Amino acid sequence: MLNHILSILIFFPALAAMLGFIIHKDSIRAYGVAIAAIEFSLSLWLWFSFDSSASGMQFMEHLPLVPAFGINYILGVDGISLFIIILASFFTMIGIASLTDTKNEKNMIVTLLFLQMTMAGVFAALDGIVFYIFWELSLVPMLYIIGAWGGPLRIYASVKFFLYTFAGSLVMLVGMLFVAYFYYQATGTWSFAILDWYRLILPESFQLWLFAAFFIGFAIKVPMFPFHTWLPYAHGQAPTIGSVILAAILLKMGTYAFIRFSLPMFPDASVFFMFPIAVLAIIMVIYTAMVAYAQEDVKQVVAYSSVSHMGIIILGTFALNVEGITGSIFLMIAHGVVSGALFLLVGVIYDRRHTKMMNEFGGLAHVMPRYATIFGLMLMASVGMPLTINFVGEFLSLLGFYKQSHILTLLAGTAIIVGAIYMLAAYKKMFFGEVTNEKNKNLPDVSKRELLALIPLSIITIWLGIYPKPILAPINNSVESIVQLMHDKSITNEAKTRIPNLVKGAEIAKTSEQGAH
Amino acid sequence: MIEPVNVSLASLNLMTLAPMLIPIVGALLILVIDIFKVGLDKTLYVSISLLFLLMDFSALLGSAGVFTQDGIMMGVFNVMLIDGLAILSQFIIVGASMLFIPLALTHKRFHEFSYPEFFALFLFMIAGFQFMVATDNLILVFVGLETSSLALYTLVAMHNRDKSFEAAVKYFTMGALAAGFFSFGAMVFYALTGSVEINQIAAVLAANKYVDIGYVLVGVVFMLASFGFKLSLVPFHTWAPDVYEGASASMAGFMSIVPKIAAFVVAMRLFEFLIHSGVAWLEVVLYTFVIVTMTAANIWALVQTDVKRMLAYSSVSHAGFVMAAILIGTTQSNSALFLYWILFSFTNLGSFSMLWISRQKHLPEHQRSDHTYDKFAGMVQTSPIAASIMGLFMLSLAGVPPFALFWGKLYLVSSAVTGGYTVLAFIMVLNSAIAGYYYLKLIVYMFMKEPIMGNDGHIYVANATIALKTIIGIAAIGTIFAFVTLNPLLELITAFVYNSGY
Amino acid sequence: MELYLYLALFSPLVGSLFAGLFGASPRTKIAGVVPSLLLLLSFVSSTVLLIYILSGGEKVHVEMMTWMATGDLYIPFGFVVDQVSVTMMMVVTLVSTVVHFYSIGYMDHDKGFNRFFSYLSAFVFSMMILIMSDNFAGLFIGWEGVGLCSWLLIGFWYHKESATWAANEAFIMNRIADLGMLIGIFLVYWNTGSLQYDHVFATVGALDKEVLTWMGIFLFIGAMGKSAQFPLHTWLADAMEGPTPVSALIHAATMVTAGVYLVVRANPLYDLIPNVGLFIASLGAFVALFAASMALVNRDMKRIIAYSTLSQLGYMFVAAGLGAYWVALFHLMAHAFFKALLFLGAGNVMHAMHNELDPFKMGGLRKVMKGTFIMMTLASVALAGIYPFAGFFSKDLILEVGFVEHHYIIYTVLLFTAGLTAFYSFRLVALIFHGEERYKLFGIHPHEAYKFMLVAMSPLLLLAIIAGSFKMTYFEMVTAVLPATEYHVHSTIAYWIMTIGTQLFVILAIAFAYKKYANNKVKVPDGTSKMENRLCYKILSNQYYIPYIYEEYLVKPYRELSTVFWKQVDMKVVDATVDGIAGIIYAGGEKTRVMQSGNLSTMLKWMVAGTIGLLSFAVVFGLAVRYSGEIKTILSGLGV
Amino acid sequence: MEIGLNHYLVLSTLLFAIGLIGVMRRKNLLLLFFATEILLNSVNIAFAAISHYYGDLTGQLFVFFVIAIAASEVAVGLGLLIVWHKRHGNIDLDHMSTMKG
Repeated sequence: MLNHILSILIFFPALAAMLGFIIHKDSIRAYGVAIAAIEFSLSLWLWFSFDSSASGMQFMEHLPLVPAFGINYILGVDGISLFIIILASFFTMIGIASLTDTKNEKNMIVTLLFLQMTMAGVFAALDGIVFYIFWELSLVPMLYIIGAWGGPLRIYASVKFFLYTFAGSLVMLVGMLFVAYFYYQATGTWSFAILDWYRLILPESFQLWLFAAFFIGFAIKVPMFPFHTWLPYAHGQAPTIGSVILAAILLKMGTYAFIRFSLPMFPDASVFFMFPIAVLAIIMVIYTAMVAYAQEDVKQVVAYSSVSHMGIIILGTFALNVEGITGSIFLMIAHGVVSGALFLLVGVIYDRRHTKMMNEFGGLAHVMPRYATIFGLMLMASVGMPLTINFVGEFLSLLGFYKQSHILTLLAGTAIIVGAIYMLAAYKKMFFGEVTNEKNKNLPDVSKRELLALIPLSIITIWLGIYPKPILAPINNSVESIVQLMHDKSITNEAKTRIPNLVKGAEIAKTSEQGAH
Repeated sequence: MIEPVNVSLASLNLMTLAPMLIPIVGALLILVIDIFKVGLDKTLYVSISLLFLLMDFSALLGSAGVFTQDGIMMGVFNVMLIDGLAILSQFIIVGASMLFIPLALTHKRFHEFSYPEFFALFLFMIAGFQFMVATDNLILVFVGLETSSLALYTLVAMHNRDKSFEAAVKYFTMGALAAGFFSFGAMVFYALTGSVEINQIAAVLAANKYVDIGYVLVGVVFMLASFGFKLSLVPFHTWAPDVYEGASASMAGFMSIVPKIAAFVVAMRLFEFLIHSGVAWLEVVLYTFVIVTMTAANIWALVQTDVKRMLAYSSVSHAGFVMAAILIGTTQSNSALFLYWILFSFTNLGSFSMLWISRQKHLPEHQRSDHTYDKFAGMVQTSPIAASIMGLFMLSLAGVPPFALFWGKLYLVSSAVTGGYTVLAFIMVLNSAIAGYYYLKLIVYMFMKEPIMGNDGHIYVANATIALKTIIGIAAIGTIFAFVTLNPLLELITAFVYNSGY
Repeated sequence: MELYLYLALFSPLVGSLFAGLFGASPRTKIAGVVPSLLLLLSFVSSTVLLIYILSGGEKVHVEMMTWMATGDLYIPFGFVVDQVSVTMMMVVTLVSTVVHFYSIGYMDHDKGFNRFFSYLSAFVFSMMILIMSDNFAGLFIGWEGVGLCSWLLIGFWYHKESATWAANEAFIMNRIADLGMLIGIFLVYWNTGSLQYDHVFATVGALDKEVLTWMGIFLFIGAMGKSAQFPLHTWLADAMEGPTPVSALIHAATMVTAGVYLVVRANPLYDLIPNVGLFIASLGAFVALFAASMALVNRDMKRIIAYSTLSQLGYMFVAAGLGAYWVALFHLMAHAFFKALLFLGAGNVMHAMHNELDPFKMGGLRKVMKGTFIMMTLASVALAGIYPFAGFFSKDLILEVGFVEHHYIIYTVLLFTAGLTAFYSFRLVALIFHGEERYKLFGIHPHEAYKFMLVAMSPLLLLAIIAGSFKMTYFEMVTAVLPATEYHVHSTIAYWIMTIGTQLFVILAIAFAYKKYANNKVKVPDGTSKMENRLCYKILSNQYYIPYIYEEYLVKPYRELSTVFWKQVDMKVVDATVDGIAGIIYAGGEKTRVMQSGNLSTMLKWMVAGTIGLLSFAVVFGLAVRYSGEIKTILSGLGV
Repeated sequence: MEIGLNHYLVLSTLLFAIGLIGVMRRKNLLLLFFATEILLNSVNIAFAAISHYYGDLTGQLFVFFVIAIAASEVAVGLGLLIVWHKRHGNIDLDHMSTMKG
């Protein structure tokens, strides 16, 4: 079974979703929770059987799909993808468990299970086309979730979300076709296998164009400034569960893809574009943080804060060294946990008041102390308080990028300031002061069901903040191999110097050799 | 004294005619039956048609077998040309027709199906298309083209509604003009080369090194205009939306697939040798046609309020998309054309069939057309499965993986990439993105809006019978599981196309 | 010894969690008593460690577990108890134990009693991490942790707008500085390859001077925030919105001195960059004077003490900047005792006066609050630096450092500031405890605090008096790790002149303060007196208009810019572009759909037009091919 | 003046042009059909001439097919026209635009 665990992880929820159609309405939630729990335990099992000391792909599966055109069904996980898969199944589980009364609950749960399939697929795929399939397919359930259960502007938001991402990824698809063609030219066979592509050394000019093509697809997904405007709408209109999964997992696809595709395939282009991208990332950090500060809707604050945090992730990725990339991957997980939790928290108050406007609230700390506490914890995690999960990622990402540019890191570091500004302002508006609005006087505190989702997230937030090693170590191993690959593949001198060589011995040997001459 | 013509039957190679003769025989049989007994049920005629089409299909399988062994066959005074293109396109023509003919078995009674002539004409039309693709000779192309077109005009008109007649008249008139263009084009080529066989024309033109390039281009212009009409390239497309709207949904679906593949094959035979001979003019013009057709049809589809009309424009856009294959002109692109069209036929037939089963006998008072978007609002609440299937077809048309059309797009765009048409590749995918909007619009209506017309969901399946449902099921399965058959299909198509010298 | 280390470190955490358990329940004494006792345990453990260190023990170094490890980066949770950290531990645990016990009385009637103790103990825990960590990252944990607790505690009365505002201000301002700190840490890591103090300070000598300078500057920026140095000082005065014990513990004794601690801790680094040191010292001297000047006219009891704290922090930085790290640390310690005492006394007064903070509305309280009166007077005496109180030993030493190091300007500034310190301290004492009982006008009936609160304060009182006598013991101890420079004015006569001169100057200032404010003529100012309308009074009482400038030129523009970014840029430019592209495409469809007029005649015309278009293009092309030779000649003639 | 191939071709082209103009200008369906007939027959002339010029029968073969097809076209066209006239009482193109956009 372990040989096919990835396929099981991907298709089990989809099959279960199909069966879900025949389950009776009343028991669908129990069914959904059960399926998601099984899925989650499977993903945990994956973790336990994962060899943390190995850096390569594990649990590889290989099945020819269209061999004539080099498309194969190849799966595998390494330290980079493993934890995002676990996170995805985790969020699906608590998302279904914490679902508050929704109309058409059955459709919702079935859709979520389909979404889980696509999420697992994206992160486990090792073939460009299979990756692309899941990548695109993930749009559909999310489109439905936003469009069917969203707010008043839901259709605009969902269509915008779909088309924007769709357009971007089509450009990326052309990029993939080019890479496959170059591979064909180099070897005489078609292949879309990512691991094959890794072996391809392209001239710098090709790399630049291809990098740009991939970049558009990924940047829209992330979303990077200036492609980010779909996100506030999507988040603003989506139901709680939609926002949670969107923020926690779907956005991570973009940053993950940068690490999976752009960096190892185009090391020289990565170096070439490092500074422009870093500038964009900094704009994301500062500008969106300021926009977040101006918001009146608490959910939009969290939405824009997501963009802001994604900026740090991008920055860490383009640090192009082990510290930065490891940090950015960790931050993906961290941001998933924290922003997911924040969206859940916003959902809690939305369920009670059916508004997300901050000026409707105030003094909630009096009436909902437990809620205020958990919100406070997540807030602190979001602003990167040490010993919370976010700090580890942000610290490592910035630390990594500092190696590349001091001044840009300084600018990006303002994240910790501007982040605190909007978050604290929002918290103050909602929780502090006297209860002025009559409607808020008798709000019930968080219920047991809500705690069911929030407590585990709080525990993870602190536990991984204090002891990130179980996650950090496997990530580190895989990242080291990628960085080494990039160093070995790079052509230009600049790339060779910017991307560290991890094989210390070789370097020493080389210098001594030079000394001998 | 003229020598008596002495022709051995073997040299005629009548085998090559067999696939065309079978539907003709079927059509005649239907007419004969009608002479003896009037008012037989349509199921009989459907079965007969299906039977003959099946026979046709097996005959094609036979030809395919021969082709794989012996290569290209000529027959009947070298008029017939059975190569890979002919066989593949005939497979598509006959296969799609087989899927189409059971759509006559509707729940509601429709005027045209009560006439046996409908089925006879249909089979004649199929034969016409088959002739069109299985020859190199412009005369036979013309005959095939007109046989099928005249039958098709009649079939459209037989739907017996005001709009159908209007559509038929429009289609017919423009078709007549196109026929004029075709014959004029053929005349120019004949004048230049003294031959009406495409390979002869190519040979003569190559031999005199295209000295009369200006006149060649005149011929090409008229051919382009003629096939532009058939393939609905902008600005020769204007009939398409009106005819699709006027015809019954099933007929519209048929029209979006079968006539076009026939025209594509002829266009491929006719234009590719010119492109390969370095006629830059044609390359520029085709490039323009491809882009304009894709884009313009897309933006017109955006603003439609009727689903069928939207699908009409979408078909136009798809035709433009596929036209790129002819422009690129590599083995990969030509294979991509067939692959794309096979996958497209499943999906498009499916989506038109979905419209067909939701077709009411009479147009309700407040409805301007049969299939407005409003009609589909909130469909998921009353008939979730139908809505899901329709959504599936829409996603496939939009090119969302892993559904059928995605693979076609993938391969076609890839051929653009390998053929060196980078910009074209990007324009193609961006057009797919624009197209996403109008397909999504239907999904939005079905899944995200509240029902507007206050119905119980019956209207979505008003016309449904087991037969129709089966066809839709086949289309749906074909759409979802396309990737399973993709590899053998691709290998087969590539081999056929390659061995035909394209 | 490791056991004691862990006890000292983690018992506050246990206390915090324990009190946190009661967070949502109504107040219960046990939530206050248990954390206090646990802190006592922590204090005792610290004492054990101190004795161990004093008796010549090796420093205690433990590595609990790995925190982060990736690439070459390795950060453990490591803790070290050496001479420096044990000093800080003693200060922190002692003051916090006192404050905890005191708070049991002070917060007696507060709804958030349990919560308060949870926060307070959490603060102590963070502070212990800060001082005990053996690496910069651990320091940063504590650094941010105390910031968080400070935020929680300043905003403890979250229903008050001013409190929450002050809390956010403090947090954000600290964050600005923390960025500097973070950058400093990055610099340290990329240049030394490690964040462990041992390793960093061992390799720091080999580094480029420029790198070291940047390192020193960025780390010091971090220190500036926590220690509220100019220009990041405004939060400290506003932080007085928090409960008074918090002010005593966090904003006087411990957290604000973290910056000094950092500089002391990083002494091997700062020793190498005397220029930065000089800058630190100069800034310290400036802040000392600057803060003292604002304290002169302020009418808020707690703010006066806060400015005094600020001023004293300036002294400490002077010492640290000039390389007299042990002196800085010594003053830090002495200051912690008397300043905490002063604050707790102020807390008693506030209690008595029903949270009235304006000393002009008090007066004559010595009759009802004898204990508090004595304590605050003695604490002020210590603050003023009168022999033989603690302040004399530590503060005069800093003056001597300035003199001996030949920084006479700094010396003069500090001397003058010492006079100001004495003046404002006793202005406060005089206004509160002497003169006419003005509070009666406001119908307040003051009463002395609980006896056990006074008892709790007494250790501080004792230390404020005698701490100076530990000077030599302390010196011998810390110089094991800090540079052991003794600062003596070489000429004995000069020394005596300086000492006695300083003392006289200070006493004169005190006398002046008493003369002006301890009489019965003091009125509650109503904005009409001549002094209040003077320009310099206005400048001082408005804190040099700095908060105003910040509000007007930083906060408001930021807010407005944010709105502009959202409403104008994001919605009207970025998003509008995206929607605009979609809109153009859609409008293109709407505009051109008339082409499909539905008229057969038009359709045919389109077809013919298309054909003719193609035809003309073909003709042009054909002609161009035929005459290509000629065209080329013409074009080349045109120079194309 | 001897009538050569070119004359036939020019005549054919002129007729074709007349046909095209007719196709564009006529609003009466019947006259429109006439125009299309002119189109086809103009081509016939050219085919016949070219066929003669080359001494090749293919062109004349084509002519016969064109004639046959033109005839069947007329049959279908007139059929449609009659039905339309029955239903609407006119054969004006301008009344034939219920579908558009």
